[in-house]
Amino acid sequence: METPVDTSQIVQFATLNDLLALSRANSLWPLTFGLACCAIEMMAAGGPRFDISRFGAEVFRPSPRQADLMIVAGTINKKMAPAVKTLYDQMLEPKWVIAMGNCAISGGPFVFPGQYAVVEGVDKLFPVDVYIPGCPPRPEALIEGILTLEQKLTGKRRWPVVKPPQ
Amino acid sequence: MIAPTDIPDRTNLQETFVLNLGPQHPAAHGVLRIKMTMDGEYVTRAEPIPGYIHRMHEKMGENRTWAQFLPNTGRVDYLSALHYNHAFVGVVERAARIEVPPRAEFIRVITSELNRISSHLVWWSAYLVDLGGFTPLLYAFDDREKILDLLEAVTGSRLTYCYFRFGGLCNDIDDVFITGTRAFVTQMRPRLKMYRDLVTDNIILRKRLEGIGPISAELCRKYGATGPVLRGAGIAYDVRKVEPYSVYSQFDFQIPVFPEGDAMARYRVRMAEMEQSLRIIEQALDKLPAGPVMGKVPRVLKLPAGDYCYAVEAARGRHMVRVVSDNKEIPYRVKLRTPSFSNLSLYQEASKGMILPDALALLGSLDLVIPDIDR
Amino acid sequence: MSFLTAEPVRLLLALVCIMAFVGLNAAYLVLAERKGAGRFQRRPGPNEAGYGGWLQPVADVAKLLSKQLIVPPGTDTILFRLAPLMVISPAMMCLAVIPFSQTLVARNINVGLLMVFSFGSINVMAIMLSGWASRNKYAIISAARVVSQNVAYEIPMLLVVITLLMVTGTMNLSEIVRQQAGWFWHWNLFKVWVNPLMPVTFVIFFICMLAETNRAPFDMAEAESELVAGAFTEYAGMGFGVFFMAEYANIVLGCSLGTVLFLGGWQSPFGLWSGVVWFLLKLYALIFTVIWVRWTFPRTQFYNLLNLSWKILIPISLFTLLLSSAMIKLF
Amino acid sequence: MIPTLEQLAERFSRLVATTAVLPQSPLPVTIGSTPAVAVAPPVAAGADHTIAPTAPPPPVQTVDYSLKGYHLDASISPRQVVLAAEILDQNGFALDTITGVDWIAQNEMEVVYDFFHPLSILRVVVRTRLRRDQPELPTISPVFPGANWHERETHDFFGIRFSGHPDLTPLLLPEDADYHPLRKDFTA
Repeated sequence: METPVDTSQIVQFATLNDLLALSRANSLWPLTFGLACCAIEMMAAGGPRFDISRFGAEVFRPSPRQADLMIVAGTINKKMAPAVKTLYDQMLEPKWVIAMGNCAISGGPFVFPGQYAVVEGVDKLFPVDVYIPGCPPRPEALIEGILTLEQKLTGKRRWPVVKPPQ
Repeated sequence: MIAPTDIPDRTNLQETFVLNLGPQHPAAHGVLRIKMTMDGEYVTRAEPIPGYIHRMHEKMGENRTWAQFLPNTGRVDYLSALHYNHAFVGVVERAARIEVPPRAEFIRVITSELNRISSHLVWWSAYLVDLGGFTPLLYAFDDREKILDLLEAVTGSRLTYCYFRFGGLCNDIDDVFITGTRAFVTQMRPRLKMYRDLVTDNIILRKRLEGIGPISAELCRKYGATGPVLRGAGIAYDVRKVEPYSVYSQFDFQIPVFPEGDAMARYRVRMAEMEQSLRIIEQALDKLPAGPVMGKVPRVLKLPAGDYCYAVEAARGRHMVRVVSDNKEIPYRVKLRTPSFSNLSLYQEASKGMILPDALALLGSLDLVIPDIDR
Repeated sequence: MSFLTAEPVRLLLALVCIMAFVGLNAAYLVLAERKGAGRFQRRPGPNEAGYGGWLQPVADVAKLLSKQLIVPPGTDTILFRLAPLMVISPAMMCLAVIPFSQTLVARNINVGLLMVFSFGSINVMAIMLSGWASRNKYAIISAARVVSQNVAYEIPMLLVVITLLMVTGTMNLSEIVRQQAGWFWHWNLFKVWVNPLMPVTFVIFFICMLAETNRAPFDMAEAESELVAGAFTEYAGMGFGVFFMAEYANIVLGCSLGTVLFLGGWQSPFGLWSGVVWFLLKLYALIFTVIWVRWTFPRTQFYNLLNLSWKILIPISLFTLLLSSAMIKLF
Repeated sequence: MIPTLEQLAERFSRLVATTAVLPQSPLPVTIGSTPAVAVAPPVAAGADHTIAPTAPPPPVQTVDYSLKGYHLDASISPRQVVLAAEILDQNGFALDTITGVDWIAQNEMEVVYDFFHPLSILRVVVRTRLRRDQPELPTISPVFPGANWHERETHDFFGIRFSGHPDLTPLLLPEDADYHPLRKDFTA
């Protein structure tokens, strides 16, 4: 029996793929989905001072079918976890996940011996592309997370990284 | 506008369906779930199902020292974190009989009132989004950023503050904060007037809200609803006046009361409260005494056995902390009585027979923060 | 080049042009809306994709085209796929009879106005189908709303147009524009000596146009905070993109119609240099107003919406109709 | 409408002095000690109070608001909570909260009802104690409909059953939760 040929090595749409990646990176529509405190900072990131619309990411879609990006902004508890998983499954490929805040990364401050309610990190449920630490992260951090995700898609960094002065 | 009495009684019809609103829904303000039994667009029964963001705050209280629980309070109702800080430090100070320097109390009032304004601004913007007007959100967040700049400079965080300490504050305020706050107060007054002219007096908004979701004072009492919900029903109940805590008794301010009990009354209460908060901030800045901001606190804090209560007026209503101590370093029991919990519990009764958009207008007018319900 | 004048070729060319016009307009009106919203809300709006954000629609369309295509389980597959086509094609058909200038009209027919209104009504059915086919409760509520809303607003709209027809005496859109030649007071909007309520009819027309295109403050179909995404909740990728495009195509159509009927079409306001530029200027001014209204007002409540139509707009438009006929009879 | 503290204290003293319960009370007898006054002593009485009190403090006492945060502290029998709620309802009180405390050392559960008056500064705490292995008491949700959710929450966290409650399903915990996390012997 022949092994199937890996066509991706033979047939490539390099330019088209690059263009698609560029398009997707410039049009990340997030799901309107706030869980807790971080959701307020997510709203603030859409506000006039930070304005994620500059990167084409302000089109918050309430329906998971139309969203490309799930920003998990807040604590996920065990009652909520099936709903979050369903939302992720309802989103269509290609889709990305940003874990915003410590709770979404690891359960954050709500993890202690004997805890009974919190899912310790959204990556226990589905794969995560970018983690944004903070409790809650500042809106700038969310923008940085989106830029990082764009870098992951296109391989190029949109703005040079600003190194904080030592 | 259709008065609720015009709506035919449809509760006995059989052709209903269940609309599962949430836990992810734009009007749910987070993860509230409402199981709505609908007859067409009429809501025959709306049962809120909270618990999707239950974060074990009360269990955590029994797992850590008094001081270690303080950051948790800022995350219960993240929009009015300082009030929750205040309630918890208040109950510990009451139990341990810690004296708080007057300067600290004044700064607590100033920062709390700033926090109240920012909380109401978020409510206002989110409510207008519920009602389909998106632009006010951006204006309100613009103003809110100014408050956050001020508060961030003294507290170190933008949202989930942990600024108050047992016996005082962790930082004193500086002149930059004082001048900045004064500038903010003068900036905010014309903005509030602009919001009144542009949004509150808009005919579409008034038609949308007037007479919608009537909640009587008796219903509020039976369900323990407080805050703007109760004041929008005509009862001048405000913990700052009725059970004065901190130095609130030294200020001259009014409690906005609107007797109509509809969504518009609750709306107007909150808009008027922002103006009153500005007044309090101005007076507190004028009267601000000099001195230390931290009192004498024992190194190892043990509360005498017994139970203690402390109530504050949070942005959403009466917030009470009840702690039970057994003379140890960690609390025996911490109970957080949160306003959103009681305010939401009357929703099932108040929303009967409304149509869906009105039911959501009522839900938004209760000003819910979901972790505040679920804790 | 004589084959270009052959009628079928000309028609084909015109159709391609219209499709390009609708497509480009839809894409760039979305950008204009997003940039405009940014202006109204004190923020820059999309400005990173390309110079000043000009490539934003390209990115959006490419992304939507490359999204996974699904038909959710339990839906009516045929209707689900048909609905987006049905919503966009009537708008394109209607643009075929809109005269952009004296010569720039795909098909100058005598019953142009009638055709616009008959095709325009298909739009409602398409949204209803999408709501029905989606097998989603929010979608079906939205579909029911759209139908009652459109039925309610079709009536005052038609009454207003009949009033206008009495004044013009023709259904040929080019002819209607030609009658408005001269200075701007010859536009139907200002013909107060024919009917003193002419400006009122234009306002009614504009309100009805907003309601018919499901734009804020009458966006009952896609009431985000109530019905998630309304009839389009289950649509993804380009299926949703087509609905998005159709919304803007319908706005273009409605505003074109308003321009032709009331604002003198391609006629310049002072009788000189008439041409397509004037048509586009008036068209985009109207579209800008539509965007402006959306970002200024909150959504109306559904019953207020119906009350507005049945209790206010229809009586007023009936009165204007009566007045118009009386004035024409008397003078 | 606004009662004075003395009137209330007197009214509650009369309540605890009797063994009156609601005649239609559906509560099965679960309490060990029959006379109502002799229910287990309240926890919080004074500053000198310890966990194992030597002399039981009076069941109804007025306390210093500035020290405790409430004015009247009434310890009553579990079967009298509906009567107590009715007294407070008639006097215009509103329900603040209901909560439980797990006194595992004494093998008891305490249920604490907080009330506030919307028109005056008057806070009343009503508390009652139950046997830990059989925590059951009547619901006050017919008197205060708002108690519905508070009782469901208390049932979630402590497993205290409120007999006659219309819907004692988990409120904050998942629908299928069978654990009571705020019990002191709870392990995840």
